Amino acid sequence: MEERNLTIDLDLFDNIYRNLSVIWCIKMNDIVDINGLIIGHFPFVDIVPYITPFSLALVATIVTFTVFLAISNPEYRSITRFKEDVVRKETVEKKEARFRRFMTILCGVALIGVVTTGDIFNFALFVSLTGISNIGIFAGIKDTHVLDAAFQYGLVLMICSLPLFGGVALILANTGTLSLGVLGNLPSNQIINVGRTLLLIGAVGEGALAPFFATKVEMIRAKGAPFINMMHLSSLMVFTRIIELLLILG
Amino acid sequence: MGKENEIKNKILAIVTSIPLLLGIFLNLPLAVTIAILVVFVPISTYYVGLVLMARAKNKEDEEKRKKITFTGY
Amino acid sequence: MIGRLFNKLANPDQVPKIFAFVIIVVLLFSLTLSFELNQNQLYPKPAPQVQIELAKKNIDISYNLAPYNRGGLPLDPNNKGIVKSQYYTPYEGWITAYLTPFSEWLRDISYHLGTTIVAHPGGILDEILYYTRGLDTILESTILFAAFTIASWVILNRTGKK
Amino acid sequence: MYYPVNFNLIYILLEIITAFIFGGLLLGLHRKVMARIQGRPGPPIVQHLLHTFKFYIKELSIPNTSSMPLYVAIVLAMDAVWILALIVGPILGGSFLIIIMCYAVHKVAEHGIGLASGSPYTKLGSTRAVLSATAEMPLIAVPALVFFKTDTLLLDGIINYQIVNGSLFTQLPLVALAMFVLVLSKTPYSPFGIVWGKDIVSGYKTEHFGVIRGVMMMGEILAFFALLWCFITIFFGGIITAPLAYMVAMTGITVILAFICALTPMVAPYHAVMIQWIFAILAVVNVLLI
Repeated sequence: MEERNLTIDLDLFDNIYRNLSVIWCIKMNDIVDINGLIIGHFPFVDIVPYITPFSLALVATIVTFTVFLAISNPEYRSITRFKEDVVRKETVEKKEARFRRFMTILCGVALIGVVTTGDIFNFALFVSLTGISNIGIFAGIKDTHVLDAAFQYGLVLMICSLPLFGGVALILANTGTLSLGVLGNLPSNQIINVGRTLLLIGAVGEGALAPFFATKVEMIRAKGAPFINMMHLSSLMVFTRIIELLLILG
Repeated sequence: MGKENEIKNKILAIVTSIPLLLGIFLNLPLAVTIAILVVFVPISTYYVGLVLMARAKNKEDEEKRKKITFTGY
Repeated sequence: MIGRLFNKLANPDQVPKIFAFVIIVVLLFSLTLSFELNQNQLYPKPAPQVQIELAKKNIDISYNLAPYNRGGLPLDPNNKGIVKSQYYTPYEGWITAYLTPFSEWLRDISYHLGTTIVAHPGGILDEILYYTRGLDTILESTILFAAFTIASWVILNRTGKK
Repeated sequence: MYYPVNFNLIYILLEIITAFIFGGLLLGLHRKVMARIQGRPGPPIVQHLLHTFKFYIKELSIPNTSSMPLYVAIVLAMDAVWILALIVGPILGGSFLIIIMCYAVHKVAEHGIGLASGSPYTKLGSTRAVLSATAEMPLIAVPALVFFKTDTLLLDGIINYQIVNGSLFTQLPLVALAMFVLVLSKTPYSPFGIVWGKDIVSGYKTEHFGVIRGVMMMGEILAFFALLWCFITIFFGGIITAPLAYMVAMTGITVILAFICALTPMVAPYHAVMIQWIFAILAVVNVLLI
């Protein structure tokens, strides 16, 4: 199987890489089967984002959410204390809210990168960026319970960089390309499958999905509705995108 | 909710339904149709709902009902 | 049994350990597979040692830069380097190939921004990376800066500071 | 696949209204069947629709503690996303991934609705929304495993495959079961409905009433209809093609769902995640075996 791959590659590399624009229009079988018609692509030199109905819908969603979450004020919490006859309204401090809002916007920008990029190395980088901005959203909270969970989530994020970049590296070493447009046409083999598994584990850890959900559930008990909602959005969008990516690789 | 708010809601309800009416009378391309439906259907239902709510609130029987409940206390 | 496992997973302290364990299992499994590199994607040059020997034979000074020398004369527009690129670009093999869209825009608007283009992320600094991919450099430094921002904010606003 | 350049807006709008009315009737039927199983007369079948319309003329008051544009916008987002799903699914026969995305955004919206009001009850509901999302997202990704069988994720392509090769329900029964569990978890009073359980007042919906609640209920009706449509199309696409057949099938599935909802208790949050996750693993095993 491997040898057959190599012979195919020889043809591919000579003909296809030189005429990428031709490929993007005609030979993107897998992507077309999964996402629908490719409406267009941006031939930026090293990163080739392609537009399908799927990515358009994702980008529209993320932009809308980011705008609304960025302009929303954090909610109030009414708190009564023992021996006090007043109901206090507590909210996120202004300084803290500003920092967390910045991190929310950064996370939104990174998410747009995650869903549009047509290159798996850039995908891994963007996912790391969403992860780090998620940690930023929770770093400002002065609540030990939340911070403890956020610390554990940070550990998972750091571990995640191994499967994410390791998976990408395996795929690159085996096929010699990072471009999804070309990878969609290559047949799958064992090494690619291992790479895909690693990518999936990375995304699951990044989004804190089951069975590693405990950290996220503890974290989102914090204050500051719009910012926390961004974290949930980012993890689910990354998961949605990774499904597409894994199927394209297959 | 004051009087101004009600007028504002009415205006917004009309403004947000205009694209839907446009889409009915003109033959727009598919992408535009989808965008109009996805964006303006929820918003216009919301504002139409607000206008309906204000109307229901202004009805006389509604006022009477309120009086009865308050005297009931 | 399953219940006990799930109770463990519900505790945030245990999650990183179990996660790491899962990765170890997958990696151990992958070690049993046969790894093959794609020969066609290796850099189209002789191996470094061979390069040095060739240089000694031909008394070619440039070969002393063995693995980093990609051929071609500096500042000679007619002599392109030998590269095997992933993505097609008309400036392939030149030191200024693979600029980011922003750098391209800088290049187009003025004659006087040469050093700026070279120095900003996404310019030719990432030439060292062999794959010469402009946006990666920006992204990597963005991640780094985001981490620095968080760390500095936490330090500046820590509670209980003197 | 071929996207027609011109598509009539009236046609799509009528389809959405039909989905709304029929979905509302289905949820009413669901309540009726549940009541009959439990030995009560139950409300009339149109009750759920009337309920939705009733909220449109009820007073809307926004809590003082809420985080403002988000409180309204996120409810509208819930509607918008299912309108998109209804356009992409039944009308265009587009990519199933877009419906996965719609589901993801629905979970985000549930979370946001709960957070935005600032009430502790809705906060509990939204925490549970996150908890259930961690299990339901893998579950909805499971039908993506259909891709390995059919080599396409476009709903049109899946229907064509089933017309040629017979229904997928017989070929991938466990994947169908996983999808069914997903539909079950979106039904009211279901064992997996931990986000709106009555043990936490009304979950994330506690603070929402008036017009906003009406819009929210509209979104939920559309979601129920869209998920049922997806389930039938993906697993029975070859057999069921006519609109009338779709209606009969949806009614049948609703009755089955009502039986399950009436006869099972609500499980604890962590157990819900556990059970759903087991179904997802079963589905993956099913695909690997073939």
